[in-house]
Amino acid sequence: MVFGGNLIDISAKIGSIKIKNPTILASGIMDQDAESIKRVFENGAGSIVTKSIGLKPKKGYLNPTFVELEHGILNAMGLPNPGINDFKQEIVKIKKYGIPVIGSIFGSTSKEFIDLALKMQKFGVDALELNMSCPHAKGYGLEIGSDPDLVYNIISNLKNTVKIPIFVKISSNLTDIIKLAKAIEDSKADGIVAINSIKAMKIDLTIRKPILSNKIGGYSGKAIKPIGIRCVYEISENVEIPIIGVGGITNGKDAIEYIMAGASAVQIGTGMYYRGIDIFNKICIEIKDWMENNNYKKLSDLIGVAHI
Amino acid sequence: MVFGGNLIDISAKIGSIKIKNPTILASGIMDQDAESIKRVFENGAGSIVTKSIGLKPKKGYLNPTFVELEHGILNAMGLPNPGINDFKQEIVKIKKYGIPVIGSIFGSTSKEFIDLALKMQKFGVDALELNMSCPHAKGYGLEIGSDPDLVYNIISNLKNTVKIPIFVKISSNLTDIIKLAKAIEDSKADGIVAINSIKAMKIDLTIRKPILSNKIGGYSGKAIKPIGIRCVYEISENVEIPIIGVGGITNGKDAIEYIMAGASAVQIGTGMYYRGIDIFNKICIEIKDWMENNNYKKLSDLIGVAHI
Amino acid sequence: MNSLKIKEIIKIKKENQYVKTIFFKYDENIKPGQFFMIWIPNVDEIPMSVSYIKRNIAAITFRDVGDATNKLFNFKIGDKIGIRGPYGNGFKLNREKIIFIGGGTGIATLAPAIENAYKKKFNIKIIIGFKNKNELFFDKRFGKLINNLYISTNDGSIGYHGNVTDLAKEIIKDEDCLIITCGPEIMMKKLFELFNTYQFQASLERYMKCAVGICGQCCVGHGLRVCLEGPVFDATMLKNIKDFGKYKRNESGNIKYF
Amino acid sequence: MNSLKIKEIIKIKKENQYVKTIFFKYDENIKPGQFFMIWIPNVDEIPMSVSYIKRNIAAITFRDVGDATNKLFNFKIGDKIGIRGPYGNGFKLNREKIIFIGGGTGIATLAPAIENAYKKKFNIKIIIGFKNKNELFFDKRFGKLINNLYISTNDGSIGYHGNVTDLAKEIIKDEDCLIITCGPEIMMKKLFELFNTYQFQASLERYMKCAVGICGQCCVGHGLRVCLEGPVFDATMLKNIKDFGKYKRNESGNIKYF
Ligand SMILES: Cc1cc2nc3c(=O)[nH]c(=O)nc-3n(C[C@H](O)[C@H](O)[C@H](O)COP(=O)(O)OP(=O)(O)OC[C@H]3O[C@@H](n4cnc5c(N)ncnc54)[C@H](O)[C@@H]3O)c2cc1C
Ligand SMILES: Cc1cc2nc3c(=O)[nH]c(=O)nc-3n(C[C@H](O)[C@H](O)[C@H](O)COP(=O)(O)OP(=O)(O)OC[C@H]3O[C@@H](n4cnc5c(N)ncnc54)[C@H](O)[C@@H]3O)c2cc1C
Ligand SMILES: Cc1cc2nc3c(=O)[nH]c(=O)nc-3n(C[C@H](O)[C@H](O)[C@H](O)COP(=O)(O)O)c2cc1C
Ligand SMILES: Cc1cc2nc3c(=O)[nH]c(=O)nc-3n(C[C@H](O)[C@H](O)[C@H](O)COP(=O)(O)O)c2cc1C
Ligand code: FES
Ligand code: FES
Repeated sequence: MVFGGNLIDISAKIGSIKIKNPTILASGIMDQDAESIKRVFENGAGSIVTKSIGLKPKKGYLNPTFVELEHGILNAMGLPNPGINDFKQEIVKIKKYGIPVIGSIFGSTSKEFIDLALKMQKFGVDALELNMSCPHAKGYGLEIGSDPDLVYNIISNLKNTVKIPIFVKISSNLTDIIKLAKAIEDSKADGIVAINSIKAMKIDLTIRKPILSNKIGGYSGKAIKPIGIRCVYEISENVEIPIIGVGGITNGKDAIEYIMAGASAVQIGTGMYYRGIDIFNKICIEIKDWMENNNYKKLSDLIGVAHI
Repeated sequence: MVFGGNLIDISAKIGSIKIKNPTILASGIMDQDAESIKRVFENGAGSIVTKSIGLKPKKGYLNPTFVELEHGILNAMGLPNPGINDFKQEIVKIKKYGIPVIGSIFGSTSKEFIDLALKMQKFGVDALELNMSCPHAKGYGLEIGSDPDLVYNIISNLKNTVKIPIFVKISSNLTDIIKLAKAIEDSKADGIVAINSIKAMKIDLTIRKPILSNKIGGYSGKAIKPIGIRCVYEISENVEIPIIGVGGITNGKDAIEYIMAGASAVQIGTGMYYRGIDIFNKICIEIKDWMENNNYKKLSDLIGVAHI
Repeated sequence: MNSLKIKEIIKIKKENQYVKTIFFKYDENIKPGQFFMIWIPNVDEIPMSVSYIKRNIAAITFRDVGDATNKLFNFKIGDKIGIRGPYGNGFKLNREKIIFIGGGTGIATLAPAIENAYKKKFNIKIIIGFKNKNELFFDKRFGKLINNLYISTNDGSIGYHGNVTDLAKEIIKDEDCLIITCGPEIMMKKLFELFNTYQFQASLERYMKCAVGICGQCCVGHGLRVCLEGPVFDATMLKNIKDFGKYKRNESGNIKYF
Repeated sequence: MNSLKIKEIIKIKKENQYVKTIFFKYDENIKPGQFFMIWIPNVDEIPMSVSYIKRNIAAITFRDVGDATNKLFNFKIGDKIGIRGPYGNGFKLNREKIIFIGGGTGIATLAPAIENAYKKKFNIKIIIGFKNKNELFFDKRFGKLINNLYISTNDGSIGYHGNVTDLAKEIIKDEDCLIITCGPEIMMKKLFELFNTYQFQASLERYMKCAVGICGQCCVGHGLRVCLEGPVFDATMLKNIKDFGKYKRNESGNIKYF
């Protein structure tokens, strides 16, 4: 409705993907089954990224896989997932519900990525997210995503094989994030998602041991936002493809900060822990309120303004 | 005094350097002049690292050089320092006061490091800390400290030139911290200091710009502790030389966590902001209290116990 | 913040050959029906209902079924566990007439709610079922409170011969009462079908990881998190949880039918 | 937390050819003598004393001396600045008889303390010195409060002909009073020597970066941070600050003698 020019447009576009608002559910958070995904969507998310899916069912690490910290949370789930074949039924349902969905996949070779991507495409996802940044999975994730040549090859091969847009999720645990971002752009990927959780650890003093069964985990939540903002800013200085900002977003202002840094949309994970499942609706309202108070009409006008 | 076996020994040893307690003032915090350093020492620090000193006076970046964040602070000072020659008088005074002092130096070439190191040694510092990790200084710091071969060469050359112990301060902004740590050990350095502040950014929404004049700064304080702990743990799994833990320490338990992760001593920077200049005394008391409550007698018995 | 706390075991009670209760100091609020994540260092972290809520003390009561519970079973006084929580919603004692129906270790989950209802002088009945009399536990604890304690065993070695649902059918007549149950899901599902006109609350178990509602591992029905919106669900919700009594997801998220 | 806030300029007052006051909304506590770090986007961040403290409004009064102050000088109503603070200790009005001595823009720093002392009905005298009458400001503001306002100019174009220390020598007789001063450090040092038996407070200026006591840039004497333990130091402290009136450190930390 347009009343007195009061319309505030927070729709977002990531390459060819259009979504009603810029808040996307981050991979690994309440996205293991279609019903949960539907619930998150009904709570306002503009789109959803699935849990990262591999070829075979994977149990992940033994508990403890989660530790709450003072300024964030630490997890080392170990990429648990039901495997691409079992996940078909979830995607099919999600698409039946009409939810724009991004299928997250992880593999250890180019061939694995292609197998997964083709299946995801066939099941009907709107786009792919390549998880090349899981901070604690051996042989997957960051172990792949820290080698720009390997990343370039995997994506190039994929781009020759699948038609749907490919976003690549990267880590901040890199000496040179710009080099990787450029390799991703060169490989013709459709967007970069930054950042995944950050390698970190919590030791319990009484037990005198790291709490996580995998010892090292991924740090997410409020504490990591300044690092994510920096990554998005640096990437956006150096590549033209769209960026999706992730890391520590808990309110509308956090989302706008990412957008000003250069993100076309944002993902929210741990924020759900701090503010509940309706964090998506809340953040959309907060974005609109802020835009209204500051006389902005189109959220997309704010993309990357911090560089000017 | 030994009363009823109540003695709690928190003295620390980093290679050949012995200090009365494990708390060391981190580089860049209230350590620009001898009198400030004396004050920090009188407030309980076991040792002090000087501001990072270069060959020539350096103004550093224009303000804003400092931003307070929700879970830490962000700074981009730009390595301001009076230059090694002017700094002589400070070192001479510090040594006159009998304070164990570690001279931090930064350079852009092996030759610069050698010039600085020789002067620091002549002035009388007890050890050197090579700043190879400043997250925001162009041509210095992390730009050098992310290349294991270069790091190896610089340190090897230094070890052939100076006699005092050499500690190397590294960053967490690395794809492979273990590789760097091993190169440092191979170069015969006497210890590793981890971590420096982490590359991060804060954008102001109203002004729509990064606040720091240098845009990117170093994130320090509470938020970064889990990352520092992980780095120290990973390094200590892979090298034998002593480690000094830094990053987000604000109380005795934080210090003990670093020690359990493998640190022989700790440095404290931003903590001073949260708890005042007497944070060193406070932390020592807290360490002792904790040890007493948990029936430990020697702090050094706790070094690296989280690996067992 | 709700971070991990390390607790020393201050008392251990062997309830029977397979079941033990472990006590530790705890002085924050817990609602009957809530659970802790229990960290057994070097082994696992598992969800456990709170089975005793006293002024400064809490306890968990568990059956030795695998690695983690076995390690716990062999713990001594002074040994340490990590706890985080309490998590979940807990039971709502929103009727004055309550019938508690427990099967196996599910009884541990019900115990604090039973004691609470007793303290409130509610009109309560308790029906608990076991395989055989060697598995019996908490019968004395409940017997002390009320006379209306009904026991069933599958082999008839004590009490009613048969399963708890059959016993329940015989006992429950009063439509005006609230049924609260915890036990094997098949049992609860059967009760739910039998007493489908009753007020009903069932405490569910699902594989849990984060226990704070973000990993999505424990979701049932339309995205309900057993760790957060559960573990206790009432009749209205249960009707919409089509997994109830039918299937669970394993650690990988694959569906496993009961 | 004391993070940066963005403020809109709501009023600008030109005090004279070189000096302006900028007002913005502010409703938290400020002690007279405290300062803000003022961010002028794209230019610099500089320390500025608070020159007005009203219920919902604060202000800074500054001289156009360089890049940042020049940009500020040309700001219009509605333009935005960032502020963080208030920082520092502020003055202690711990005597009923106070003589305020200000030189140049140092007067801005004294103004809120003067108004406070006036409100408390203290017995106050004000001595302010300028180069010449074109530099005069706040004379009306103070003149409204009290009669005991003494002005000096170096060229005698108004008031006493000479510098403020000479004027002070003529006026101050009563050993029982507290002297509070802010102005060029050489001037303050001279006053401190002249009135070395008096209660004395001086507000110092040093190059500032963090303003919260960690970077060490502003340290004087035995490691005293002007941003935190200062900017106001009393006689006992000043005696131990051997830099006082002698030297400052520049942005690099090199010593520069006055
Ligand atoms: C909310 C809740 C409350 C519970 N309360 C009690 C109780 O009071 N007393 C009691 O004896 N048992 C209780 N359980 C079950 C208890 O968690 C399992 O018995 C325990 O995890 C077994 O672990 P194990 O390593 O000994 O056995 P394993 O051999 O590892 O597992 C045996 C079975 O236990 C279950 N299990 C294992 N790990 C988990 C996990 N992280 N989350 C959920 N289930 C798991 C699985 O179904 C598995 O098949 C509860 C479970 C839930 C979800
Ligand atoms: C606690 C304190 C309170 C002050 N209050 C006032 C006031 O109320 N009114 C007023 O006009 N001035 C005040 N000043 C001085 C004011 O900060 C400088 O005039 C201003 O920084 C000049 O900046 P510029 O960019 O315009 O000039 P520049 O040309 O950059 O500098 C001119 C001189 O200003 C000083 N200066 C510059 N940057 C800083 C800095 N970050 N910290 C300290 N000094 C700096 C230096 O001595 C420099 O030589 C105060 C200073 C301090 C330390
Ligand atoms: C419990 C948990 C599980 C996660 N699983 C995945 C995953 O499977 N794949 C992935 O790419 N990222 C995963 N992540 C990372 C998030 O998607 C996100 O990048 C990160 O948490 C930072 O965002 P946040 O601070 O909003 O949580 C996971 C994060 C958490 C907390
Ligand atoms: C204001 C400031 C200045 C710093 N300057 C230096 C420096 O000159 N050299 C250096 O090696 N590290 C410098 N650091 C990094 C600290 O020494 C330390 O490694 C980092 O802040 C993490 O520790 P913390 O969380 O205890 O502050 C600086 C940090 C801050 C906050
Ligand atoms: S266990 Fe993670 S959502 Fe319930
Ligand atoms: S300005 Fe940094 S300590 Fe004072």
